[in-house]
Amino acid sequence: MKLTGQYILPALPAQVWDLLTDPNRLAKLLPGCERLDPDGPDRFKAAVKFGIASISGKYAGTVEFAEKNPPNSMRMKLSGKGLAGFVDGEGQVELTEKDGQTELRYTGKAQVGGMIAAVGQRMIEGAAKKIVDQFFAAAAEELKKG
Amino acid sequence: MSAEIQIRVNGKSYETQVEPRLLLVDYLREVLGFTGTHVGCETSICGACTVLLDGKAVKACTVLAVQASGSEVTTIEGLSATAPATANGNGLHPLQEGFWEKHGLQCGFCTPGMILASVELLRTNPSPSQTEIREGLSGNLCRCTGYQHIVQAVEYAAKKMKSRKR
Amino acid sequence: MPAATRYLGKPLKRKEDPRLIQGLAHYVDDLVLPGMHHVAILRSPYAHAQIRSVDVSKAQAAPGVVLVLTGADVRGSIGSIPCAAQIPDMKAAPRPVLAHERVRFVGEGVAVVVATDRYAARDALDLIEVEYEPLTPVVDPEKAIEKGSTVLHEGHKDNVAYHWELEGGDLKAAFKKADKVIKQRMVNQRLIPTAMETRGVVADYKPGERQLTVWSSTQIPHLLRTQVAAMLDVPEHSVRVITPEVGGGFGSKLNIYAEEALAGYLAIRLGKPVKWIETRRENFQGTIHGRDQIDTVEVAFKNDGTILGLRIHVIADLGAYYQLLTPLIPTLTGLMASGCYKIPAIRTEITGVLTNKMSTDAYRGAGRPEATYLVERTVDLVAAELKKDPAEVRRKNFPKLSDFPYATPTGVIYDSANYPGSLDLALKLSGYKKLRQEQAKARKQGRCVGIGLSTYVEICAMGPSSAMPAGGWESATVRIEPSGMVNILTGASPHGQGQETSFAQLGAEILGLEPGDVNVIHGDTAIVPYGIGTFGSRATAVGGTAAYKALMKLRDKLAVLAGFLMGENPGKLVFSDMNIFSKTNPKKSIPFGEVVAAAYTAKRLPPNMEPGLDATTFFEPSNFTFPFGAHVCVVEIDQETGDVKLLKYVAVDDCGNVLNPLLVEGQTHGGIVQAFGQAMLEEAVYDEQGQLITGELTDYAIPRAADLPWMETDRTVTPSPVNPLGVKGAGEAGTIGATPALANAVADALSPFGVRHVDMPFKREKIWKLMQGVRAPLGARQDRVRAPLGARQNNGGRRSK
Amino acid sequence: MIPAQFEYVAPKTLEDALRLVERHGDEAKILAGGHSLLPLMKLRLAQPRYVIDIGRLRGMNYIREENGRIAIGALTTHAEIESSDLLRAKCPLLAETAATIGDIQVRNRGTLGGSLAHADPAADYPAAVLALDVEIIAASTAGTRTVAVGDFFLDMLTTALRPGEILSQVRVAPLAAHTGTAYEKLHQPASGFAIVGVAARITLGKDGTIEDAAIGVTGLGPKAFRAAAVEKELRGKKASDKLFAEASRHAARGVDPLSDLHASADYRREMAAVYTRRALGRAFARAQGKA
Repeated sequence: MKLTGQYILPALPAQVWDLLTDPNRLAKLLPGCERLDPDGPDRFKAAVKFGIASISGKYAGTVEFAEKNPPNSMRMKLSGKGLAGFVDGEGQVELTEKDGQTELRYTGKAQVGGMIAAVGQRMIEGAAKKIVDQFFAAAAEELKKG
Repeated sequence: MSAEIQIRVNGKSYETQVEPRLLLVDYLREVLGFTGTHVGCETSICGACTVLLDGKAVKACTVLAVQASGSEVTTIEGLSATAPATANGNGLHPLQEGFWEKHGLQCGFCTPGMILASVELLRTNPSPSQTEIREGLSGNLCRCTGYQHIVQAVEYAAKKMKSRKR
Repeated sequence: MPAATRYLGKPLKRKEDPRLIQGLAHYVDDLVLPGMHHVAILRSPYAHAQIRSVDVSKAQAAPGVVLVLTGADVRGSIGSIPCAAQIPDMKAAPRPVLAHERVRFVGEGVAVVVATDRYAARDALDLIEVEYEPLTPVVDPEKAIEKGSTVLHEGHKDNVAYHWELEGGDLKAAFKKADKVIKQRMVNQRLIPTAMETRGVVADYKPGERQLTVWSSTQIPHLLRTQVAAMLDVPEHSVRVITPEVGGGFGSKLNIYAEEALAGYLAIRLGKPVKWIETRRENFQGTIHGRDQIDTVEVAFKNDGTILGLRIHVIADLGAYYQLLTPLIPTLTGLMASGCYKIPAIRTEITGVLTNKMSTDAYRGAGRPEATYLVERTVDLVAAELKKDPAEVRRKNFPKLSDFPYATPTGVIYDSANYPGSLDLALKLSGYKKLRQEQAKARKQGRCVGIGLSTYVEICAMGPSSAMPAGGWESATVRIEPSGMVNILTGASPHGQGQETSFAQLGAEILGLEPGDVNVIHGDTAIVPYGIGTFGSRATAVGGTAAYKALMKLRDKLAVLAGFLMGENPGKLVFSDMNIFSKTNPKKSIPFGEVVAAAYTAKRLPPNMEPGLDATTFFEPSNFTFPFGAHVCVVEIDQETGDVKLLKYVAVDDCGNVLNPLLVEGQTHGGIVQAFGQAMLEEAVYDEQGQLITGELTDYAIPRAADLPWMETDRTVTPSPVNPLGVKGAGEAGTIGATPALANAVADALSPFGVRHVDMPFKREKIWKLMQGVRAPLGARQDRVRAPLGARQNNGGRRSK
Repeated sequence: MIPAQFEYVAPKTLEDALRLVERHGDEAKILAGGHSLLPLMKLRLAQPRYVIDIGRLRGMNYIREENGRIAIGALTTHAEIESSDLLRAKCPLLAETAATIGDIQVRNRGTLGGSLAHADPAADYPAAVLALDVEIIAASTAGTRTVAVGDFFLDMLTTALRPGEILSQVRVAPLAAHTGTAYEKLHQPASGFAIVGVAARITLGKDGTIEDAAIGVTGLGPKAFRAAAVEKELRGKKASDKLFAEASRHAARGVDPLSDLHASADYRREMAAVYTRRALGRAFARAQGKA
């Protein structure tokens, strides 16, 4: 599954960068994130309780940053595993300044396996979009707070 | 975690302590031993688990036994007037007869559900056209017959049931 | 077969039905044994991964759990899954019953839980912790054989399982002589057999008797016994396999599966009966798949439509491991590449490829639908290229009646046929000429209508033992009991085909009894002599013949005895109406029961006659049989949505003589509808990571009643010379003959859009896309009020009153 | 497929049910007919600690006229809606839509309230209730409130129902004069869900101009929506096949269609236009008193 999108975030790229790479603040933005603990350089262990309405489950996974080029671009790797299956995602995040705000573009691929792949076909893409939207909406909120 | 349920199945009452998560189809098959109700897909697509719940066809794989408490269930075993029917077929329900007469089954696995869904169909539409039969059975999959003989079996039963009423 | 018959060839109602229509039959899941435990299997969510660790401690401690085992725990105790197919230079790809070290497809078993309760077994699966290290999945078979691809199996240098070639005739000359050559790639997609009953096993071990009984939903009880005994390393005579009622197979139960050996192992180890019932998702992920070939065909032909040669290359996706016949199936495509045509030169080259998917194996038709599809599509391509009627191009290439038995360049000998006869009848029944006129009219009105033909031949009645990995004969024992009741024991264990009825008809006919007097027993290795099983449309032609021969042996013995008792020449007796009559003096007769009783009381027997009435035959056929037929259909495509509607279907099949036409009709209908499924709906889809995303019946569509029109079926009868019954077999004709007819109709419908070929399944979006960007070549506007073309939609014009 | 364990409660009155829903919060799921929730629980994608079975609540299963509107109890099954004479006469769109859901066995169990509250992006009802401008009544221990359907569907599987609320009733206005409705659906061949489903309602003026038009679309995006752009193109114009065809092209405007195994986003977008046109054509014919 390919994921692409763009968001305007109400802060300068440097501030957005700080937010995205600060595990403590990031943990608050990731939907359902219960814990985000360092696990090596630019790598974090995550415990996420994720749900949309009736569908919910706990996932254990990792978040990784690579090819960091502050405050312009980086690669983000996400992986999670739970009873319902696993999710692996990798994408490129680009930040550019636009009128004192940041335009964030991401392009990536996500792979879903296990039960959710076998039965969740018609929901997966919608769910992925929803999570990403939630994440950036939360990021925008956080940045507004300054 | 358990709940007490009271169900009438094929005319007989049962009171059982069950786990709330117990599916009606598992209750019928595994607790009461009515194994004529089959499990084919578990996703309420194939209709092999069709039973009559208070006279209406439902897919027993997607009903909890606790939901059926206080209700009346008819399975394939309870459909014939004198279950089991005699060797020459006396006592068979007209639909059972139709499936036999018209070779409406091969492996037989979908057949109980197919027959009970047909009971529902003829209850609401006693003289269905072939198109209506095909559409009325859209909740039941058969991999053997190609459906044509099933359509004829239902036609046979419809005719027979009408003539009986007269 | 006798000319005038009482039961044979008659549409008798089935004897097996009363129990099935009343819910009184017993499938595996209906069996309950005292103290029975339940088995659940944890399966890999990864297509390709290294297993780093498996922690079963939490599961083992869960309530109700009796035992949890991993692949490492059982690897020394249970042999790997057997493959009976041998192809020269084939690489080995055996599958362990539970994966250890590495998993190679989504759904491969990793650990097994035994619990006292089915729900508890399922709960415990969630408590097993497996750490996987994902490896690159190999999904696309064409990429799998490219250099540098990840290799599935240790010790292999690449993912090519084997190369197989078959060539007959002078191909070079054929292509040199040709006026034209067409090349076309065709994909025969991966299918999921989807028997309505999933697989299931119950196993019980009696330590005192050292007897393991395995109840399994299988098409091959005896082969299963031999193989399970070998996998568990126990003597074969200590294993008994029973097939209870089997809820459909279609080839998917013509196999030896991990769970059959596992259940046996667990029953022995625990000393408790165990039951494992496959879930539908397990069935989709872990029961064999069918087809999955990428075929490239080049055809050399003359301007008059004469086909001179075929060059075929097949890439066969075998999946990750071999099941029982996995590597063999594609070779049947090569064997049947001549279709029902006289093609002087044919070369087939097959590359078997290993990928991170479930194994492919025999699915209804098994290799022959692929052959028929590529040949029949090719004939239509030739017709389209030459702007000739496809019926004429077919006729042009049929062998003459005097050519039979006809030896193809692929090395098989077609037993008997009348291809023009079945084509003519199909054209007549369908009103083909008129259909073409109506099609032309419809096109002018802007409607997208297609007519499809297929003429097919299939190889059936598997078969002579020389051509079969585990023997091609079949057994039958006939026992006439002292009361005069007859038991026929057949090794061809059925699963819906109705042998209990058709073999009873045979017995009643031969012995002059009622079908109710003849009982058919099958599917119990402790009772029935060793048999091969029901598959490859063989049950009647091979199993039925075995029963016929055993019946004849007893009839002959009874005739001698009756003659002795009556003082009549045994050669001049007739068996009829429960009596044995003198041909010369019909008033002279003796009751059948009296003769039987005499055989058992043994007080007045002819000299040297043994008492009792019991005969066993192992029938070895001299050749395969080759049923054939012609199908015609009409489809209409909704240009706005791409939706393909089947409007009309006519099938003329020739399966030789028939024992019960009702059963043959049922087989034909079912086969056609399964072909419809392949053509229109079905496709097992793995994504690029090897996830099976058609994982349940909520995403894998099989035909429903409302998808189909009334099917008109008829038969011609060309008896087979291969067996004394003259039967050929009817189980697979539908899936073989119908798929190309449907595909040809869709290609015909799309031809005004410049489409030459489109791969199955004809899903709406795919068809819709082909019509986009092409200016509607047909009349402009779509009329929503449609005159019925070729009449008979769904209700077939036969509205009930 | 076996659900994980849960505690089961089957309240007898709505008041009891509301108290339970309030007490257990998001640890509880509400079970009506079970045809949305049980499949998820069997897959263990949903593992609620409590299941509150409202299927036994009395007085939640009805279709009746109240103050000039038709009130439908949340526990009314699809089959009951499909076969209701009252609905067939005065609000045929709901009956027509119900008849396209799943199969008869599913329609005998599944409920209107359950389906709406679940808000499956491919469910059929959402298109119809949007086109009908229904009101949704949500009950809680604090009383009831009315939610306009336009505010009800928020996102995939997400509605405006608040924690502690139970959808208790749907209210719909009877069909106005010179009004026609239709539901057209492209079904997913395996599950029967809507790849695209379009419900149309058209009211004609005396001169044949379109006085009002409402189009509900389901299956296309994460939630069902009103095709406002199509409606705008239609209002005040003289109905014709050409107008319907042109207006329908805007059916997917502003929506980012879903893409899955069964239909790409492009195909869904195109089919939204086709099915909108077809629904409009049929609704128009009915508004004229034909068909």
